[in-house]
Amino acid sequence: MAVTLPGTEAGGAADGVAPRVNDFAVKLANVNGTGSSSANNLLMRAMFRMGVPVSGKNLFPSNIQGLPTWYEIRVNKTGFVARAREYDVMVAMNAQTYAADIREVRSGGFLLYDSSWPLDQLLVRNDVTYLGVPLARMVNEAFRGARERILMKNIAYAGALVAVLGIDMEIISDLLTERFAGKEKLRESNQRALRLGYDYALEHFECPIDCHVERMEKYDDLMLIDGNTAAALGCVYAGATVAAWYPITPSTSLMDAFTRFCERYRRDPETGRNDYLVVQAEDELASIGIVLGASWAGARAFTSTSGPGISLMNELLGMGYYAEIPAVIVDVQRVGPSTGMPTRTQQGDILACAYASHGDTKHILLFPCNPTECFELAVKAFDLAERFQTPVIMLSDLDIGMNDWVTPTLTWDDSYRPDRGRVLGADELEDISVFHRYDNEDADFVTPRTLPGVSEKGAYFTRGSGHTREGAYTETPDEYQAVVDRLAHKHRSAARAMPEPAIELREGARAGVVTVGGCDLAVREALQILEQRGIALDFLRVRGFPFGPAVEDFLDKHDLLFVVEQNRDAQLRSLLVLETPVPKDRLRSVLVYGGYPLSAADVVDSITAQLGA
Amino acid sequence: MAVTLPGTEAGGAADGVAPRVNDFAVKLANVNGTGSSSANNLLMRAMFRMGVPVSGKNLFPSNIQGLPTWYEIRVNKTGFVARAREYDVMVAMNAQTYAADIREVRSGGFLLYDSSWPLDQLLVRNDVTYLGVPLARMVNEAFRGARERILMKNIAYAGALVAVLGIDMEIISDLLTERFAGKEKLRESNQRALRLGYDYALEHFECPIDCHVERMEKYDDLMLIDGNTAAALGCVYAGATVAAWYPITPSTSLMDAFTRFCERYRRDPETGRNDYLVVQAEDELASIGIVLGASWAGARAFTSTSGPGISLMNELLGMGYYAEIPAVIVDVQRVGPSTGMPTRTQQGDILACAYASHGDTKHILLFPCNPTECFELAVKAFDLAERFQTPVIMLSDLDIGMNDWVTPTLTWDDSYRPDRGRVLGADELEDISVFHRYDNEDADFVTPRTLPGVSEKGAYFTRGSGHTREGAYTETPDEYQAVVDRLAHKHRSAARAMPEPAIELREGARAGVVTVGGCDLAVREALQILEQRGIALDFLRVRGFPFGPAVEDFLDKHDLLFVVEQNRDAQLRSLLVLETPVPKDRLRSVLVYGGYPLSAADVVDSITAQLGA
Amino acid sequence: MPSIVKPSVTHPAAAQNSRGLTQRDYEGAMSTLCAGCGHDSITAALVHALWELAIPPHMIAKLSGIGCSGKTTAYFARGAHGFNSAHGRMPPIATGASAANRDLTVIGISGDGDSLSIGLGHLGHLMRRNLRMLYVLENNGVYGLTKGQFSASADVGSTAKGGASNRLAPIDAMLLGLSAGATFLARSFSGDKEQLVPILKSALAHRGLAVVDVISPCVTFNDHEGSTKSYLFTRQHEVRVTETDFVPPEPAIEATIPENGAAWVVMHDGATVRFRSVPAGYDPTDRAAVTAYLQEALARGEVLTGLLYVDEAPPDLHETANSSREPLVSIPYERLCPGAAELSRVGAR
Amino acid sequence: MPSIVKPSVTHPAAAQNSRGLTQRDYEGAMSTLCAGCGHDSITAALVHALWELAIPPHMIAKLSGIGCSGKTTAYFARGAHGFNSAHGRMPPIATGASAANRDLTVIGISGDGDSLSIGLGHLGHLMRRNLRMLYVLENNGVYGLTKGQFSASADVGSTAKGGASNRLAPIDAMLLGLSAGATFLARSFSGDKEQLVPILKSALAHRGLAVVDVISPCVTFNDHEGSTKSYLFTRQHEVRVTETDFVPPEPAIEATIPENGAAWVVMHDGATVRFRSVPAGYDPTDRAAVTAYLQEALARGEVLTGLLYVDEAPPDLHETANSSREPLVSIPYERLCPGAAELSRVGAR
Ligand SMILES: Cc1ncc(C[n+]2csc(CCOP(=O)(O)OP(=O)(O)O)c2C)c(N)n1
Ligand SMILES: Cc1ncc(C[n+]2csc(CCOP(=O)(O)OP(=O)(O)O)c2C)c(N)n1
Ligand code: SF4
Ligand code: SF4
Ligand SMILES: [Mg+2]
Ligand SMILES: [Mg+2]
Repeated sequence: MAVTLPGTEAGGAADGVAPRVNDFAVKLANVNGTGSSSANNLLMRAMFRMGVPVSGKNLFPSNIQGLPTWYEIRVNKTGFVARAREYDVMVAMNAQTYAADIREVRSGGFLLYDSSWPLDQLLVRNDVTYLGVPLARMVNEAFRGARERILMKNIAYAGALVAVLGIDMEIISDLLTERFAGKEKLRESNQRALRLGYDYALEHFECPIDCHVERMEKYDDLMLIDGNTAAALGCVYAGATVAAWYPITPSTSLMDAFTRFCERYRRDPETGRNDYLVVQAEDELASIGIVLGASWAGARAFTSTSGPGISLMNELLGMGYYAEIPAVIVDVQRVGPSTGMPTRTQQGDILACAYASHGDTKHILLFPCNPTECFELAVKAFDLAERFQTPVIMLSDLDIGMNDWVTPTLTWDDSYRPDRGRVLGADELEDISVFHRYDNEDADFVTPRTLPGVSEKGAYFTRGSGHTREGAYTETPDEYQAVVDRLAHKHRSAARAMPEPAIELREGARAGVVTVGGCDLAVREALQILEQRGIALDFLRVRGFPFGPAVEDFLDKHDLLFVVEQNRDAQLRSLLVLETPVPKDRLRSVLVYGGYPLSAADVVDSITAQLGA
Repeated sequence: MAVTLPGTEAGGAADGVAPRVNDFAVKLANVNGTGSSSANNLLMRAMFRMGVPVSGKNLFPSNIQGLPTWYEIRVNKTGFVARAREYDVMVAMNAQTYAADIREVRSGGFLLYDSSWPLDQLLVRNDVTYLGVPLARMVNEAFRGARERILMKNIAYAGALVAVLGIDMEIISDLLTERFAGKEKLRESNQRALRLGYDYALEHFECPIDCHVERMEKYDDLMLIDGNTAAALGCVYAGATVAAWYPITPSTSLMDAFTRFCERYRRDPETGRNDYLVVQAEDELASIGIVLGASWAGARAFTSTSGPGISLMNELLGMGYYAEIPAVIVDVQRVGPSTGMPTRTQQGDILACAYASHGDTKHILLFPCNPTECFELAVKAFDLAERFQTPVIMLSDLDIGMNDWVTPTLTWDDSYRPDRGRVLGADELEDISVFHRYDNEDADFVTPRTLPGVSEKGAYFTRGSGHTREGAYTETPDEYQAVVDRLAHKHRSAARAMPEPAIELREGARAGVVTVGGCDLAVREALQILEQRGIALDFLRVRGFPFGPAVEDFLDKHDLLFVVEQNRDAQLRSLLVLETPVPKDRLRSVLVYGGYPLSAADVVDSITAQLGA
Repeated sequence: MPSIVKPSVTHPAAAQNSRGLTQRDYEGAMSTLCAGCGHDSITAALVHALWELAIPPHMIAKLSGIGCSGKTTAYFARGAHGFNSAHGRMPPIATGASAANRDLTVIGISGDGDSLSIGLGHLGHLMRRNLRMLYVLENNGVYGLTKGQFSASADVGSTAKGGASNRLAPIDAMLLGLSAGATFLARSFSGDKEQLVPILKSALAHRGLAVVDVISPCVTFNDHEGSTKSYLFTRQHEVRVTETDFVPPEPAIEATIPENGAAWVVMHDGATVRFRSVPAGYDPTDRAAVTAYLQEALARGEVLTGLLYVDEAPPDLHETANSSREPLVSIPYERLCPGAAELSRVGAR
Repeated sequence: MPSIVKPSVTHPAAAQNSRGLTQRDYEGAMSTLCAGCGHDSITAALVHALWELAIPPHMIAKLSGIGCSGKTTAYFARGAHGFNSAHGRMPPIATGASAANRDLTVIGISGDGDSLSIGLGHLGHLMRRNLRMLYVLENNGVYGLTKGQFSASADVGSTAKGGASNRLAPIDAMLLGLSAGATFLARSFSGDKEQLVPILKSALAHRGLAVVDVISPCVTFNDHEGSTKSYLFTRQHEVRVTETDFVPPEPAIEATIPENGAAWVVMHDGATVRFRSVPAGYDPTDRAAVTAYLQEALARGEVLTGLLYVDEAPPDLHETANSSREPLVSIPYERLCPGAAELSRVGAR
C-alpha cells in the first residue's frame, strides 16, 4: 500500500524566498460561528480544482460562537503544503485580533480588510499593501436580515479574494451550484454576494496580485478529504459492523462520517434494516467495553476518541491485551495534558497508548501521516487486531483528522478479504480432540480463539485474571508466566506484520531524521530546504509500533538522528530508545508542541541550530 | 531518615548450606478460610519475641474459603529473611496440594502432617523425616462443634511446632493471653488445643529438631508490622485529614488501618467529633477526584489503591499534574496485567505511574522497601506533593503491604512540621498587588497557590484546559508552552528533594546492581552470597523518581549494571534509560515476576548465569 | 407474561429437557465460593431455568464483572462462552456482544458493588438502551470478595437492626430501574428456588433488559452491628485477621415466600428480613402504581418480591437501531464492503 | 422551607446587599457562550441569588465539569475560587472540597451530558452522600460543546414533536434523585428568573445536597427532527460544517410560568414545551406522592417546575461522618499528630 505523496519533486520547498505564482500563503482571521468556515473552504476547494496543490488549516477555538478563529491556506505547486509560518495575504475580519494578525504578514505582503469603517492608523504598516473592501456596507445594502447579512459578508470577501488571487470564477460558480443544488434562492444570493466582492476588487485593485494561482495540470491521483472521513471509510471498507463512541473533539467527525457512510452503503433498500450498529455510549469506559464485547463475539468493532478518552480506557485496554481480544481504537490526538487545548493538534499520546494500562502491557500502534493513510491503516488496524488478537490503536491527530488535505486518491483492491486471524469454526473444532484457548500457538505466538454461538466444544472462559494456557484460573507462577511470556513474544512478532516505514535517502547524507504521522510533509519540505543549504539528511517516518527491522536498520546506519515530533517530552524518541537497540545518544530531538500544525521552518531552524550550521 | 536495616552483618546469607539453629524455613500449607492464618501468625510472632529475625509471608488465594493457601516462615539470625525457595519444614494441612507440597521440602527436611488418616505411600519420600500428629482425632475428642474443631486443629498443629522448633512455650502462652484478653473461655480452649499438639510432639519426636530457634539478644530497634499499617500511620502522622478510597486487594488494609488509628487518635473525647473524614467512594475515579478536591481546598488528602485503580485514575492524575494540585496516592501493587493475580505481588505499575495520563505528563514516585519506609515515605509524599503541587504516588506492593515484617522501629521527631509548600495566606495576599496562579516561580519552578475561603484577592480559576501564567484560558502556543515548560522544569527540580538512594559499596566490585522497593532484602542477601563466591557487586536501591544526582553518579561509575525488579518488561530499567543519562547497553535485567516475593536465590542464579560465572 | 405461575421445582437429576439435555449439562465448574453462599443457590436456580427452557448452551453468552458474584459465571452452562470481565464494566461488554450477535442469549451476573457502586452509570444506561438480556444482581449488601465493606444497596438485614446502622441511603435497583426506564424488574430471594426459577424464566423470555435483583446472603460477612461476629464489630474491635480468616461452615438459607403474604427469614447472624410477594391482582404494568407500592413496602421495612414491573412495548437495542435481523457477525464481508467503484465516487475533486 | 415565596426580581444594578456588595460584585468574566444561550440566563439568576443572600464571595467554591455549562463557573462570583474540572467528575471533586472545608458554600454547575451520561454514577452517589451543596444541572437535552449530539436527558422540546423522535428513554434527574435518596429536588426554566432565583436561594439554604434541574435551551443545537435547521437534519443531509459553523444571533427565551397553571414556551426551533408549576398546597415532603405526581406530569407531556421534593431530616456528609464542626483545613497540625510517644506504643514486639 505504498502511497505517492505530493511534494516529491525537488526544488519546491519554500525557503524564505518571496513566493509568487502558485506558491504563497493566505491567512483568514474570523470570528467563530459567523459562517466563515464555508467561505474559506470554498476558496481552498476552488484552487484545488484548478489543479494547484493546496492545504486549508482551520485554527478554531474550543467554543461555539464569538471567539477568534483562523483559516490558513497554503498553495505550493510542488505539493509542499504544510503550514507556513509567514503569510503573503492576510484577510482581517476580526477586530479583536487585528493588531496581532497584521504583524504576521510578511513584508511586501497584502492585507484585505473591511473598509466600511476607517482603519486605525496605528495599525498600518507601510511595507504591506492594504486592500480595503467595504464589505459590511455592500452586504447591508444588498441583503436584508441579520442572519443573511452575516453569512453573505463571508461570501463577499471570498469574492474579493477570487479576483485578487486569480481564482477561476467559473469553478467557483460550479461549486456554488453543486453546494446549493435544489436550493435556488440560496445559490442565487451566494452568487450575488460573491460578485459584490469580486467586482469591487476588480474595479479597485490590480487583479490578480503577484501572489496568485494559475491552472496546473490536474493531479488526477489526488483528492481533497479530511483524515477522519478517510478513517471512517477505512472502517467501512474493513467491514466493521459495530462502533461505539462518546463525543469528543477532534474525533467526533470520524464517527459522524462512519454513520453517514453506513446509512448510505449498509442499509438494506428493501427492509430498511442496517448492517451496522453504532452506539453512542455513556462514556469512554463504556465505548471500549462495547468494542471488546463485540469483538469477543466476532464482529469487527472500533471506537474513536481523543486523549482523555484513552486515559479512561486504560483499564479495559489492559484487559483486551491480557485476555487477547481484538479491538480497534482511533485516537485523534489533541493537545494535552488533561483537557488541554481540545482544538489544537499534538502527538502527545504516543507513550500513553503504547503502554496503556497498569501491569506489563504493550499495544500495537499505527501512525498515519495523512487522510490516505488514515484510510489504509484503518483497514490494516482491523487485520492486525484480529491477526494478533489484541487492541490496536491508530494515532491520528487533529490536523490530519479535521483539516481537508490534498492527498493521494483512496483506492481499493476488490480482492481484499479481511484477515480474521485464527478463529476456529464448528468444523475445525470437530476435528480436534479438545480446545484450549491459550494453547497451540503459531509462529507469531497467536493461539486460536472461538466465538460464542458456534459450538459447545469451543466454549471457554475469558478472564482478565491470571490464567493458564488452557484458559483456567491460576495463581501459580509458572502457569501465569507461560501466558504473559507468550504475550511478550507475540507483540515482538507483530513487528514483521507492521506497515513498512516511509524512507527517503539522499546522496551523501550526514545524518538521519526520524518522524511520525502528520509531521511528514513539513519534515520532507524541511529536508529539501536543508539540502538546498548543503545539508543532506536521510528521512524515515515510522508507521507502526512495534518497530520492524527496517526501522532498526535505519537507526543502525546513522550516527546522528533527529527525531521530529509534536510533543514536549520526546515520546517517539522514548519509544525508539526503549524498543529498538539504538544507542540513545544518537537521538536528538526536534520538538514543536504549541498546538499548531508543524511547518518546515520549525524543523529547519531547530536542525540548523543543533548542527551549528 | 536513614534506616538501619537488618541483614547488614556479613556471612549470614543462606548459600545452599543446610541451615540449622535460627536459620531455616518453614512452609505451612492450609485451606483458605479455616482460620490457619492466626495460628501461623502466632508462631511467627513468638519467634520474633525470642529475639530471632523472622518473616512470615502469606501466599493466599483471591478467594474467601476453600482454596489452597500457604504461609512461609523464614528464620535467619542475621536478618536475611527474604523468601526462601527451599523449605526445611513443611506443615502439610491441605490434602489438595499435598503432592506438590512434599516436593518442595529439601532433602533431609521434615514434614508434619495429620496422621489421623494413613499416609498415601506413593507420596512418601525417604529423604524426608515424617512427623505425624493425629490432629483431627485429638481435636475431635477434645472439642465439640464443627466450628471449634476446625479452629482448634490449627492451634494444635501450632502446638506441635512449638515443641518441634523449640519455641518458648511461655511466650506462646503470653501471646494467647494477650490476644484473648477478657475472653477467658476462648483463651482456655486455645491453650488446651495448643498443649494437645505440644505434648504429643514432645512425647513422640525428638524435640527440638535440628532446625530450631534459640533465644537471641533482642533487637530493640526492630518491630513487627505490615507495610499498609505503617503507611497508614505515616498518613496519620503527616496530618492527612481527608481520605477517599475504593476497596481493592491488597490496599484495603491500609485504609482500614488509617480509619482505626484515626478513631483512636483523632476523635475528640468530649464531643465525639472526628478530626478526619474517610469517604468510601463509588469507584477509583471518585477517590482521586475527592483527593484532588480536598487538596485543592487545603487539606492533606490521600487515597490507596492497586493497579486497576491507577488505570482508572489516569485522567484525573493528569489533571492534578497540569492544574498543579497536590495529591498522595499509595499504589499497593499486585500482579497485572488487568485483574491479574490480586493476591500475588509484583512491581508492575512503575511505568503506568510515572507517566499516568495522556499528553505530556510526569509524576513524582516514591518506592519504600519495607514497612519502616512505608511510614517515612508516606510522610515524605505529603511534603513533596505540597512542595511541588502535584500528585505523588508511593509504590508499595502486596508483599510489603500485607505481610508482617520485622522492620526498624518506627520513630518520630516531634519537631516535624508539614511542608505545606507555597500557599499564600490572607496577609501575604494583602502585601502583593495582584495574584496570578501560575506566575512568580521560585528556584524549583513552583508558583504560589491560594486556598478557597481565605480572601477574594486570592481567588483564581483552576482548569485542566490550556492556561496562561496568569491562570487565564488560552489556546495560544507561547502562553501554553510557558506553563508546560515550567512543569517539565519543576519535575526535574524535584529530583533534589527526593529521598537519597540506599547504597552499599563493596571493595573491588566488578559491577553494580540497581533495585527497587521490596526487592531490597533479597538482593542484599544475594550480593552477600555472590561475594562469598568471589563476585563483589555494588548495590543501589532507588527510593524516588525523578532520580537524583546520587543515582546518576552510581550509574555513571559502573560499566555493567544489573537491574533487579519484579515485572516482565523491565520497567525500572526503562525509567532509568529514559530519565538518566546512562547508556542503555550498560543495563542488564534480572526479572522475577511469577507473583511470589523475591528470594535471594532468584537473583544469584540470574546474575551468575549472566556473568557466565 | 406479567403473572408467573410457579411450577413444581423438583426434577430428577437425569431427566431430559426437550433437547435431550439433563440439568447436569447446564452446570459448570465446581464453585469456589463459601459453603452456604446465596450466590450458589442462584446459580442452581439458573441451571434449572436454563434447563427448563432448553436453551442451547452454545447460544448462551454469560458475562460478569468482578466479585464473588462475578465468579459464578464459571459455575453454570459449561457449554457456553463466559466472560469474567472488569469490575463494573459488564454492561458495556454485554452490549457489545449482543450488538454483534443478537441471537445470543445474553446473561449478565453482577454484584451490588459491581452494579450499584462502580457500575452504576453503566447499569443506568443499559436500562435506557433496553438491551435484550437477563441481568442478575446477586445482592448481599456487602463487597464479598474484598471482605465485607458496606455496599450501596439496601442492607439486607436492615429490618432487624435496632437503632443505628448503615447511615447512607441505599440505592434500590428496582426504584433506579423505574426512574431510568427499565422494562422488566423483578426481585427474589436466593433461598426461594420456587419463586426464583420462574422469575428467571420469564426474564429470559423478555423482549428487552430484564433485571432480577436477588437478595443473596453472604454467610461470611454479615454486616450487622450488634452481631458479635460481624465484620463491623471485627473492625472496631481490632481483632486482626483472626475472624475474617475463619469462615465457619454454614448451610445455605432456604425459605419459601408465600404467594400471598410475607415471610420472616432469619439470616446467618440472627437478623431477620421480611419478604413479601406481590399480592394477587398486582398490576406490574402501571409504572406509577408500582413505584408507589415499592416505596410503601420500603417504608414498612419489607422486601417486596416477585415480578415487580414489566413493559413489553419498548424496543430493544436492535429494534431501536433497526439493525438487520441476521446477527451482524453472520453478514458476509461482500455485503459490508461498498467496493472500489463506490470509493472512486467519494471525496471532492 | 418547602414553600417558596416569589420575590420581586428587579433590582437596580447598583443596589447594595447587607454586605455592601452590588450585583456586579457577584459577576465574573465575560461569557463566551452563544448569544441567547439559556446557560447565561442561569448565571444571571445565580448572581442575583448569591447577591440577595449576601454570601461572602471568598467563601464560595464553584466547580464544574466540562461542557458549555462547565464554562459558566467563570462567569459569576469573580471573588470565589473556581474549578473547571474534568468531564463528569465534578461531584467527587466537590465532595473533596467540602470534606476539607465544610464552611465553604459549594456550588456545582453541570450539564446533562456531564451529569447524566459520563457522570451518572457520581451524581447518584453524591445524592446518597447528601453533600451540602447547590448542584445546578443546566439541562439542554444536548451536548452543546461537542456540537449537538443527543444527551441522556429528556429532550427539552419533546412535547411538540409529532411522531418519531429520540428513541431512548430519557433519564430524569428528579426521578433519579427520588430513587437515589436525594433530599432537595427542584426544577425550573432558565427563562423564568422570577421562579429560578428563589429556588436557587432555598437550595443554597438546604442542609444537604440541593439539585436544581434547569431547562436551559441551547440556541445553536436544537435537536428536533422536522426542524429544517436542526443538527439531526444537518447530519442526515450531509451539509458539512456550513450549518454548525454559523450560529445565528438569537435572543434568550424568557417566560413566566404562572404560579398555578401551565405555560407553553416556544423554543428557538419552533418546538414548544409545556411548563407547569407545582400547584398550591403541593406537598414536597411526601416522596411517594411526589414520584407519582412527577410521573403523571411526564405522561401528560408536561415539565413540572418548582420545589418538587425536600427532606431536611437526613444528615449531610459531615453529620454522617461526625466530623469536627471546625473545617478540617483549620485544625492545627499539633492536634492531628499523635506524636512520638504514642508511636512507640504501636506495633507488636
Ligand atoms: C477497578 C477495581 N476496583 C476494585 C476492585 C476490587 N474488587 C473486587 S470485587 C469488589 C467488590 C465486590 O462486591 P460485589 O460486587 O457486591 O460482589 P460480591 O463479592 O459481594 O458478590 C471489589 C471492590 C477491582 N477488582 N477492580
Ligand atoms: C473524558 C471526556 N470525554 C469527552 C469529552 C468531550 N466533551 C466535552 S463537553 C461534552 C458534553 C457536554 O454536554 P453537556 O454536559 O450537556 O454540556 P453542554 O455543553 O450541553 O452545556 C463532551 C462529550 C471530554 N471533555 N472529556
Ligand atoms: S464472601 Fe460472602 S459473597 Fe463471597 S463467597 Fe463467601 S459467602 Fe459468598
Ligand atoms: S452551543 Fe448551545 S449550550 Fe453551548 S453556548 Fe451555544 S447555545 Fe449555549
Ligand atoms: Mg455484594
Ligand atoms: Mg447539555
